[in-house]
Amino acid sequence: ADDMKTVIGVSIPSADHGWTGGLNYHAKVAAEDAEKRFPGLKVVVKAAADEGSQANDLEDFATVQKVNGLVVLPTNGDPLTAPIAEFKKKTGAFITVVDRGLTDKSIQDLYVAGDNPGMGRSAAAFFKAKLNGKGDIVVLRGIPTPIDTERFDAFTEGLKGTDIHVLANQFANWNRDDGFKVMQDFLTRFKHIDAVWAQDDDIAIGVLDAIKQAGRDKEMWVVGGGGMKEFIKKVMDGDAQVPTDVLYPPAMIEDAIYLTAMHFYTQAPVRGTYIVAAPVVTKDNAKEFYDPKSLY
Amino acid sequence: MSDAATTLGQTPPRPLLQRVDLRAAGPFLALVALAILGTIINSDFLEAGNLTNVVTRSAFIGMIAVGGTFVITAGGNDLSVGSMAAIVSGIMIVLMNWLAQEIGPTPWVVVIVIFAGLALGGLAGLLNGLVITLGKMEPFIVTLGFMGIYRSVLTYIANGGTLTLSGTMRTLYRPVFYDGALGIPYPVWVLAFVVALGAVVLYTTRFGRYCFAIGSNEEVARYSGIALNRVKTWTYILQGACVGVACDIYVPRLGSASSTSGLGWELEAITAVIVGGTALKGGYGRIGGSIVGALILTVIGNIMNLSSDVSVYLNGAVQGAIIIAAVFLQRGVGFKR
Amino acid sequence: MSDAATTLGQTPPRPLLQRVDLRAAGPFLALVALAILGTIINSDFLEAGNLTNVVTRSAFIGMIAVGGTFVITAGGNDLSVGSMAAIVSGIMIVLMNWLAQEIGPTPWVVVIVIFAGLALGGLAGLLNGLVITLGKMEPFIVTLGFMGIYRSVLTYIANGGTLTLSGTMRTLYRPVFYDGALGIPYPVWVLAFVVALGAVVLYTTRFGRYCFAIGSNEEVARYSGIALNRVKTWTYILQGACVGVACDIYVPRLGSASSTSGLGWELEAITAVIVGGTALKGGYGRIGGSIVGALILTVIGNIMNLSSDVSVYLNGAVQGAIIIAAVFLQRGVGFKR
Amino acid sequence: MADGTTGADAVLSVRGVSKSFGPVEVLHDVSLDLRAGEVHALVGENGAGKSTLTKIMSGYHPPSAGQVLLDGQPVALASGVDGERHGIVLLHQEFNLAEDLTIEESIFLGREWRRGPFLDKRRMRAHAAKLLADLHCRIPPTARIRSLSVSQKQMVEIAKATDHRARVLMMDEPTSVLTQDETDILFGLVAQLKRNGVALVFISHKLDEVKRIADRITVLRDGHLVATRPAAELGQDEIAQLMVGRPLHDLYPPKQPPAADAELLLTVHALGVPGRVFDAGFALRRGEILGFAGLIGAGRTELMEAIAGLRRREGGSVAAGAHRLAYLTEDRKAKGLLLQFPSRPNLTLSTLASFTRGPFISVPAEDAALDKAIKAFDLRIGSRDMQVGALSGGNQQKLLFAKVMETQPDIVIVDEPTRGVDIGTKQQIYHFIARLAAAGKGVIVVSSEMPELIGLCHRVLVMREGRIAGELAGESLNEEEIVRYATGLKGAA
Ligand SMILES: Nc1ncnc2c1ncn2[C@@H]1O[C@H](COP(=O)(O)OP(=O)(O)OP(=O)(O)O)[C@@H](O)[C@H]1O
Ligand SMILES: Nc1ncnc2c1ncn2[C@@H]1O[C@H](COP(=O)(O)OP(=O)(O)OP(=O)(O)O)[C@@H](O)[C@H]1O
Ligand SMILES: [Mg+2]
Ligand SMILES: [Mg+2]
Repeated sequence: ADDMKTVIGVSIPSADHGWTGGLNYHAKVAAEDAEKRFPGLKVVVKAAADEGSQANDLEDFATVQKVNGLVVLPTNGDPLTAPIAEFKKKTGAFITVVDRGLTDKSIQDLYVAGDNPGMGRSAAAFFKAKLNGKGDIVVLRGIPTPIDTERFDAFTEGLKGTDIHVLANQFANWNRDDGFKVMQDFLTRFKHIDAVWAQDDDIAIGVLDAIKQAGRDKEMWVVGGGGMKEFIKKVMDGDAQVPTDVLYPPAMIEDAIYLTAMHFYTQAPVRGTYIVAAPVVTKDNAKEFYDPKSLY
Repeated sequence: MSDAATTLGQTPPRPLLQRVDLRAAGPFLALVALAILGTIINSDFLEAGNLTNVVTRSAFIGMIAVGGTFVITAGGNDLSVGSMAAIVSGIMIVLMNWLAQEIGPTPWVVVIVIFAGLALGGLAGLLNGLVITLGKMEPFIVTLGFMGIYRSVLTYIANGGTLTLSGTMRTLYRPVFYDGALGIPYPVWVLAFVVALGAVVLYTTRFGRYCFAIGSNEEVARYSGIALNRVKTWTYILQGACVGVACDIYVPRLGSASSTSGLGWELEAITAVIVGGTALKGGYGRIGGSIVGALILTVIGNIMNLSSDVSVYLNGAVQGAIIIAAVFLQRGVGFKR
Repeated sequence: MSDAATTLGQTPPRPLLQRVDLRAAGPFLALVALAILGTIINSDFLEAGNLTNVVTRSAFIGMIAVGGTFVITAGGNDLSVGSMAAIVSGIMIVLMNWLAQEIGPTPWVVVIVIFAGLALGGLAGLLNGLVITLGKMEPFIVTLGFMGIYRSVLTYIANGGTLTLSGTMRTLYRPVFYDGALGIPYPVWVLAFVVALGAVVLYTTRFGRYCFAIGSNEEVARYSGIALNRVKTWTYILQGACVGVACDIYVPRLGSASSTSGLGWELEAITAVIVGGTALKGGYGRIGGSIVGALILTVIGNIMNLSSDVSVYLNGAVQGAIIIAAVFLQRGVGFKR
Repeated sequence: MADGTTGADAVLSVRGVSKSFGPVEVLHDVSLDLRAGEVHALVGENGAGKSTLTKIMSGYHPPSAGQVLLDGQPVALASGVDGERHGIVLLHQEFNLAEDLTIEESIFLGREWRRGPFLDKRRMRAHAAKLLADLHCRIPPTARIRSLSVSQKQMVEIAKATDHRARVLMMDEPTSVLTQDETDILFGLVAQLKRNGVALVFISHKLDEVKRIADRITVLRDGHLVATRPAAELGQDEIAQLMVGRPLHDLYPPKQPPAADAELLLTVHALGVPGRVFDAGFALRRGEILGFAGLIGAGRTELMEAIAGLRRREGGSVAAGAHRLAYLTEDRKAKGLLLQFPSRPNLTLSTLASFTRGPFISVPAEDAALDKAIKAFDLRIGSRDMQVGALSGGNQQKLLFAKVMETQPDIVIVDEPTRGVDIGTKQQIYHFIARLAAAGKGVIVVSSEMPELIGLCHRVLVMREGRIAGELAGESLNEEEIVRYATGLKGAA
């Protein structure tokens, strides 16, 4: 029915590092594509710098854009629970939550789940296997936020009972420059490092450059995270320094947008939890995940 | 009083009052222009619901900007307000959860915590003020330092995660942000009260006058027997108290605090104050202007959301351009040379 | 032979020369104290490799702070430098990739792009300067606006992602950051050159003298026949050019630019300038101090990474506290009252 | 050395007071008594220590040695505010006003009247208006200090100082920026205070004023008290000789008016400044010294600033050909000198281009210029590194004069050129101006000192309410005629 006008609001964090940059890109692409595919559909994408402005965007979705469906990737799950509940109360719209869980799960109609602790666990499992349960590693973390803490805690938990020592961990703000600086200092401080968990591909890029500069490429390998195409390529090519990457695709927002649109345009029941696969990329399966055209 | 020449042949002073009025009116005109722009882009802009949202949303920055007006008028600066908001909110939440356990989740807990927020803010301000005045240091540096300290301590308390209000307290406290009286949300009432109080203090008390004097010329103020350190410290305490009140209505909105709470508020608050016509170098301050400045910033964000013509990536560019244009507009009106 | 009371000539005397010297020496002493602290915490601090890293790392903020010293000395302020670095880097990368395709990946492309970086920075500075002087607007507001504009435009160009140098260009350009002469990395040479040039311009030329005069008292400068707008605009052009040079060595480091490039550099640069002893309100500027300020900031970060005693969550707090302490130390030395 | 003590019934005294700034002692062992109901004049060359002495007596400076006695008892005044609490009020030589405040705010700063917790603005405003009215000064109390001329600022300072109900009131060159009329008003006020038993100190370089008002006169030279005598015993020449240490002849150089057909250097036609100056026209010839007289706010400063291109003008034209024009501002603190900087950069600021070698400033060349200026204008700057703000008022003025002369102008406009300058240096400046004119330059002198205009100028224009009301030269150039035009008794209004 083309007289029916459906508006889906998409609220995501603004592009303040590589991963969110990819997220913004995929949201934009999916929005345009979905509008083409579903006649009468309008998708409005808004990016917010912090939880406060994301709450503002939700209010505006309700008041002025009058959306029927909401796809939200909360900057932070806890504080956005209340504004999303408020939004639901006001509009009765269909709500899809992506990646970061709300405190009150009853608000959401659909949950497209990324798995932050899972990311830490997979990485830990990989380290355990590759190092044979013994070695010295350093960890570079993101920004002090709940997501980062969940990943880090799961990672340390996963290493419990092994002889793998985390020599130090430090924030590198999901940022190449900081990855470079922190790694430089770790290299000064530790004369022997077996491996690095950089948690994020942006950080890993800086880390690799720092290692190269110090001429210690042979000594250690690096695990990033996210699924940036350069990294998948390196894994695919069998780069000894980059044995793996833990996938955490920002493209999950696309699935969320399509699923939400389908709720309005098809009879299929779209509800419940939809888990985005977050597999470990290895030399063998890398081809499946490599998309040279991807922006991230 | 201001007319024609007399005994000593003083020529009439240029319409001084008029000039001052224009300077004060500038921000209002810019706000009106923005409102017209908003209405053109999307007529929903003028809907009561939207306007209420906009004003409610301006409450946090608005209140902080009231405090900032004192600090800046007196020649200081406070970069720590955003982090201060984070730590005050965090401690309020911890306190509330603890009290709810100790004495049960009663409305009294809410009342106690509201006052605690005010006190905590004031205390943090006092700390800023004392270090600045007793240490004889540049406010920029001191408050920059505390900006790092406050946020970091919150992250530590929250263990890198989020501090969240327990369910019942959440329900009890929630209305403070979401409900209202006479059809006007409480945050707007609180904002109005803070603005009125701020205006009274700045314009009609000795303390307010001393802020102007110190900001204009510290030496003169000293030679007039004004206790510089005390007055300056009080501006920071006021600033802190305003942050505390902002937290009182911020906490029930999101019910939680994390290391990203209040991020960037310092820049927004200073921008609101300056857009409102207060002189960055001190000596001239406008409470009303600061609020209008906060509204202008919110309206810009709101307009960005009302239109879908601009690529999300260019949001920042459009906002930047509008801020410059708004200030240019008001300067054009106020300061003809 | 006295400190003169700025306004009234009434405060008790203080040996002027001595004070100025101490004021200039303060930041150096703070740096030395930090270095001692660093060595105590981890003796690796004094390793040649680490010291080289620290100085190289300070190059970006250091150069930008040199430009900032001019702007701030002349009573202005530039909040746009971080975003400017992002957009200049971005355009340099796009240009380099394009040229590599058009005329082939030769070293000439690197040379062209290096000059393009300088020119782009200067141009952005010119834009800042013209809007500020011709629009008669508060530099804070104008550069805040451009801060949003520049970064946003980069995000748009990069489509929200990252702009990356093509492989061959990366290899050609890489040595500019990673290699060196006489055992000293090129970035350090460039930094030294920029600092020396900055010091010569600020202390020994007419333009430099005018910066001090304008920052000290704009009216006096105007009545002395100084072309205020021209001089002020030039300070922003210089600031932009410094950002351009910083980009020239920033781009080869990681070979990419994204919306996070240069994030927060404005605050770091201003902090470096102020920690270095330049007066935030203008009229007194120290090039050497600004560099030392930049070094102090880097050393603080370095020390945090070299020690393991502090919870990572408290990093920010320790950094904040050290900045305050460093400034207190130098003020304590320089400004005994 | 002589001392100024009398023993009996002194309200405020100093005994053996010395003062050093760093290694330099600027006051040496001065003793002095101030008596109730008496005007005590302090005179001396620029930098003799007059201001420093009053600052010590009022608590702004602690003495390095010696004592301050109040009613015969030693007091240690902690600050100026402390002094005011004891009833000792100092009217500073330099303004002590914050530019952003209004007149009312300035007058009451630090001692505001309140009703409950609130400022009683209505009452304060009314009181401020009354104080101004007492001084025949009709500026609204809500006007900002920034918008006032220097003379108006001075009147505000006087209003503020006299409102303190002081026992001792010290006025440091209150009349240097006042015209004859305002000076008369001030003297009326002084007479009244005297009757009320206030002890007054009066500092001035205008010796006729000193003679007129003082009961006793103390002369300072190089920080030493040279003499304290009843005013009646001293003539002006004698005072001058005591001050300078040598007899003074020929204060004004002989007049050499230009030929009637001398080349026109500057022609101003129908010039206006919005709200301040209307339809001003005149011409200046080579070799001419043209004076401008008028009362406060007559618009002389605005007219000159408009001619110099420092102020927006409205209509009219200014034709100066290719001649270089320089303007010496009346407001040395706000517009003339960078107070935080030493003398050298101040001297060369407007002519820096001629002190550069290649792109660089030549410090030796600047130093040489400073040496020359020190000689030419008898500058006493102590150390060369001393900030200009610490110079004595007169020396600041001389430095400013030297700075403007550095531009080697063909046309020079000097606005209140001898403000606060001692009589010996005045003579030097007058002769300097005459030499300029003799060398074929054109000089415009704006001054509120009528003797100066009469003694120096070939021709004087009188301004009133923004218009040129009349022209005087030769025989008709005398005080009565000037006053007649200035007050509107004569000429077009
Ligand atoms: N704060 C200060 N620091 C250093 N020297 C000072 C200071 N104040 C005054 N002096 C010096 O003390 C001497 C006396 O200055 P003072 O201002 O008392 O002179 P004065 O008699 O008032 O001169 P004038 O007639 O020019 O006002 C001068 O040489 C002056 O440079
Ligand atoms: N809006 C205003 N309100 C009050 N005063 C003003 C205003 N605008 C200007 N004035 C001041 O009034 C003064 C008018 O006179 P001006 O100084 O030109 O006269 P003058 O003849 O040079 O006399 P003098 O310099 O002795 O005051 C100006 O200096 C100006 O600063
Ligand atoms: Mg004096
Ligand atoms: Mg005048």
